[in-house]
Amino acid sequence: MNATISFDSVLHVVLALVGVAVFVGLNGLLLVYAERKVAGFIQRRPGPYEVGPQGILQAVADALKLIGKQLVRPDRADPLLFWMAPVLAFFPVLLLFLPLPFSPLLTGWDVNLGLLLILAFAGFNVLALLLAGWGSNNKYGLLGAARAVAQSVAYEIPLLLAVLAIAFQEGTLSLSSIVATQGSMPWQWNIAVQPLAFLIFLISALGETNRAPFDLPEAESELTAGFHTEYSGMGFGMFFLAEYANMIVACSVCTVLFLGGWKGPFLDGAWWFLAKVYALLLAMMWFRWTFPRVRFDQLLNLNWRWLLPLGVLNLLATAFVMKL
Amino acid sequence: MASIFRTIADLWSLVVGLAITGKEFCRPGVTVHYPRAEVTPESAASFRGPIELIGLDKEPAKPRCIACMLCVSACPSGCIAVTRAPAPKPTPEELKAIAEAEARGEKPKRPAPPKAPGTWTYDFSLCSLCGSCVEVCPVDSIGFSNDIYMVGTKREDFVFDQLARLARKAAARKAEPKPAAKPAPSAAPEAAPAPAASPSETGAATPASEA
Amino acid sequence: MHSADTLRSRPTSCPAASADGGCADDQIAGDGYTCRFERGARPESLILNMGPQHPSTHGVLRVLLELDGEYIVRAEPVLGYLHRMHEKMAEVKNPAQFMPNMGRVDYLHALAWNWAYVGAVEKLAGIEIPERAEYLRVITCELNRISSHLLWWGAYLLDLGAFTPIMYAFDDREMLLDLLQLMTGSRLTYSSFRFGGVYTDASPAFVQGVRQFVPHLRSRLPMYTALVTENIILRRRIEEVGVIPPDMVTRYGASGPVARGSGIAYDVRRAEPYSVYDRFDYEIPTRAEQCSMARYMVRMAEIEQSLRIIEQAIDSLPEGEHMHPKAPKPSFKLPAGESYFAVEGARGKIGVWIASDGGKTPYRVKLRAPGFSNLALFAECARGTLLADAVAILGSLDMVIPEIDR
Amino acid sequence: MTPETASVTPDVLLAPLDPAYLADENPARTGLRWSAFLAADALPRAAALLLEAGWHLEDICGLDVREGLAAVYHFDRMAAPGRLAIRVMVDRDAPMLPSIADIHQGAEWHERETADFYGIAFTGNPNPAPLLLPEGMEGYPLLKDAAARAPLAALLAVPGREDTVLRKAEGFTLLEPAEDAKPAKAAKAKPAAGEEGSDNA
Repeated sequence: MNATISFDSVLHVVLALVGVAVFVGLNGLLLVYAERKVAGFIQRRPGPYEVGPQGILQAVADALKLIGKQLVRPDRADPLLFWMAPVLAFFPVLLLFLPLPFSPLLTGWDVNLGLLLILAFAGFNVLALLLAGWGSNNKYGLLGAARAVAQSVAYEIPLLLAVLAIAFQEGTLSLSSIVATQGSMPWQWNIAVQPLAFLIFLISALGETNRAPFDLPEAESELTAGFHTEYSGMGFGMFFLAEYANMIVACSVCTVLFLGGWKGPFLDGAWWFLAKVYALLLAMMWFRWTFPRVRFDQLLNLNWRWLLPLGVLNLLATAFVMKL
Repeated sequence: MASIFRTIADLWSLVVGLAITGKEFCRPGVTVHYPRAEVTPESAASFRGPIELIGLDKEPAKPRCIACMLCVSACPSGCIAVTRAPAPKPTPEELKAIAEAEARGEKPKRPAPPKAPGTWTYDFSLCSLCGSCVEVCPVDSIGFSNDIYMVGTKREDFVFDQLARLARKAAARKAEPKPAAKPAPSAAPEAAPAPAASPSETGAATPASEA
Repeated sequence: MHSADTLRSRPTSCPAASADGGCADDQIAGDGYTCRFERGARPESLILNMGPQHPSTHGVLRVLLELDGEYIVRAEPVLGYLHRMHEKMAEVKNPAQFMPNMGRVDYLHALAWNWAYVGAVEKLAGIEIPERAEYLRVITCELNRISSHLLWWGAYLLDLGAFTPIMYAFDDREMLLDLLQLMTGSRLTYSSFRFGGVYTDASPAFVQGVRQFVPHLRSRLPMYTALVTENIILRRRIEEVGVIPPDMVTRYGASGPVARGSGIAYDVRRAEPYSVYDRFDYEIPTRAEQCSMARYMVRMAEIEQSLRIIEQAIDSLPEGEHMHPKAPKPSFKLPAGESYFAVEGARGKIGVWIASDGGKTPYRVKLRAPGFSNLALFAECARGTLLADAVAILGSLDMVIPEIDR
Repeated sequence: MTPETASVTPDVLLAPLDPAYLADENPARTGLRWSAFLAADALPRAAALLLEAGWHLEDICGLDVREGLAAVYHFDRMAAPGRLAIRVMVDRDAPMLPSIADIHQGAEWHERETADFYGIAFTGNPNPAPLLLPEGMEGYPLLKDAAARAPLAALLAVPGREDTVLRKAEGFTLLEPAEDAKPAKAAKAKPAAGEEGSDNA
């Protein structure tokens, strides 16, 4: 880390954190709305429609409702762990946005270990899910938490392997440098060089963010709501926001690593970055409303039997090519 | 090795699925958006909604019902309650005749109660819409309405005074065919435009005016 | 061996309950079923009450599970949350008055129950039915079977985590309900068969609607197959899961798609031919795999077979009355005697046994619900599977709780 | 189950159990193919023989009649359809029957249901808890008042049933019409039901 800690840089980070919080909040609303509209259109119904024109304020109304609701804690739940879990799920995610390069200028904290930072802080999420499941003293919650831990731990490995392949290739862990080395045209992006790593990353990201078809920690037809069975009001709201925030981070990292970040065929800028992130998010929603859920052992099998060996092979191949 | 290829082929099914949902995404919705769009009248026509009384051809505000009570006994849920209309008050001449008859020690000839219901209440909250009453009615005085969008906020909303309902409906129908013309100064006073009249008010819609 | 006394008194809510209703310390609090279940459980296992409010127990079924991790060591369904004592109601109402109940036993295939009861009464009282009514019964009952299978299909996919198929199924089902509304006046709890015929005659709109619907649904089925049946995730979820060997089918008296999914070509429409089913050309789909996928495939094939039956029936719909002129009045008295009438419902063999002493109301009516026997085998079938498999197995049995509890 | 066992009729199958009554019925009239009266203690043996021959249990119906309680077991075969009703009389004062749930596992729930409705105890049922009715509920809903009970014969032995009695033990009087069994009414209603009943058009 070469940045000397000055007042300026601290101010920059604080401002960035505020900006990120606003960004995450707004995106939470937007994505909830988008998710429901996508579901509606895929299922040939209008989706949210009544609150505001085309139901655009539905997410706001929902958020207000969640904020206004009483926070209920089950009688025998552990108060500390129970309330810590949603906080722990949500706030560390904000940090993950700091190193993301939205554009060459729009970066919260341009550190040369940005990738590492994201991967390190992403681990907090699983802790939060574990605490939520354990702390709520609910059997479904416990099963969900157990699933969450096994799933997160497993899927972090292929994720890392995919990321490592890019890091090998680029020789840096700074996200903005990774974008900088990619060209403007789609065939100059890393996805053209590393399609396998991209696929592994995408699937692992679905697993890491507990999105369908890998939404096993909360699989509602099996575990009612899994780890957040007992949460109401904003307790649930925080998990909800954290899930969407995690999705944005995962898609952002994917954009940076594989899709050329802020670069595009014309007019480079943050809007290219956002367009790619939202396209990936839409794809994630598309998956959710199309596929059935996998079974837990299949989820782990997919990881250990397919993604992990493929990731290692890919890494070896990358290393071999780089050596040449 | 073969299994690897098969797995890859299997994964194609996921792409096919995505293509289908993607295609459906672009097609227009199919839901009927209720307050803005309603089920077509043709579609509602065959719907068996809460039962209603059917009026006489000549006097649509008066039911064909002869208060035979067959529907009351046929109903599996006991949701129909009918009482006979009371006998009309004897006219002065009849009163005189009765008094004379009594004086003679004969059985006086009192005016017979009309073959018509005095009250006709129906509790839709108990009804299972089986149609037993419609089928047993000897004078075809009961039919299904096709009221699809009926709502209520309390149980009492679904206890209907059918005579009042019939009168309201008849009045509404009377007003309908000539909307341009000034509504006839209601032939019957109870046919006044009171669409949400309370049952008790319109209960007087069919006083035993036969006598 | 228990003495007669202890067996006659119903068990109290909890064998280990203290005076204030609480359980002993070493037992998890719960009602009698949980406490009884608790005994003999391994100390390290997890006792989980799945239901009565659970997204995939389809209503209010409760399943007590003993879990080792996510593996099911033991399962015990607990019924009765939707019990309405239809059999008692049958004893206090005359046959015509009991008919509305038949729309509410199995609300997904109400017309089959209509038919079972009407058939039993007609058999007992020797009531004849006009041919046109027989055809109309076949057509509406088969339409209803399709609507039941479509709803099952959507709900099953919901159990397996796919949210969209149920909406597509409802899209098609809505057309079916429109058609059935034309014939019966209702959209779900039909009470439209009558002793000696059917409630309404088929209108030209109905006949035309059915003719249009058959090719429409046929054209939709390939989409269902491509979206769901061939989906690799679905296949991996339900293939070789919940294997029910034929001997298990016999031991539990299971029927319908559960039996046919185990390779037993048993269908009441063939085994005890009733009405005019023997005039139509259709197949009894069976699968040899015995797993959940086999039951899935059987139901999907049955939709096609039902379409075939409807097509033939609507083409050969005879003219005539829809009610027999000598059909009895609703208040008629059942003659003394007994009769058992079985029909093939969407879930299997529906049987109605009526015993009458010639009084105003039947002396005893027994409703044989197919789901009751089908669900009974769940405990044995789910042993050793994963929790997610239990959901897949429950769904593949196609339960309708009101029918099971009656 | 082999094709040979599938063709064995219940009269041969149940012969070793010495049924008090066994009749060949007309399914067009009653939906039954055979009916039999068995002693309670012969029930498990009968169930085992039937299972071996490929029969499955359809349902168990309790019945409250003047002679006591009764249970009717309906069996059917998938390979060669035909319904068999096995009737067993139960003592009203000590209503007990042996359970067949260890043979036909599906019987467990049917027995528990019958226990709920009639208070018949099935000894040997693996889980004799209430099935459909709540725990601790008083009374048995399908039991009838003494005045409302009909004799068994009024239900099962109406004239014109056209069943061929294959076996009848000495002293088996359950199906003899009782004096006050309203036979006139039954007889009047029956002729309307011709050979071509409702069951096959």
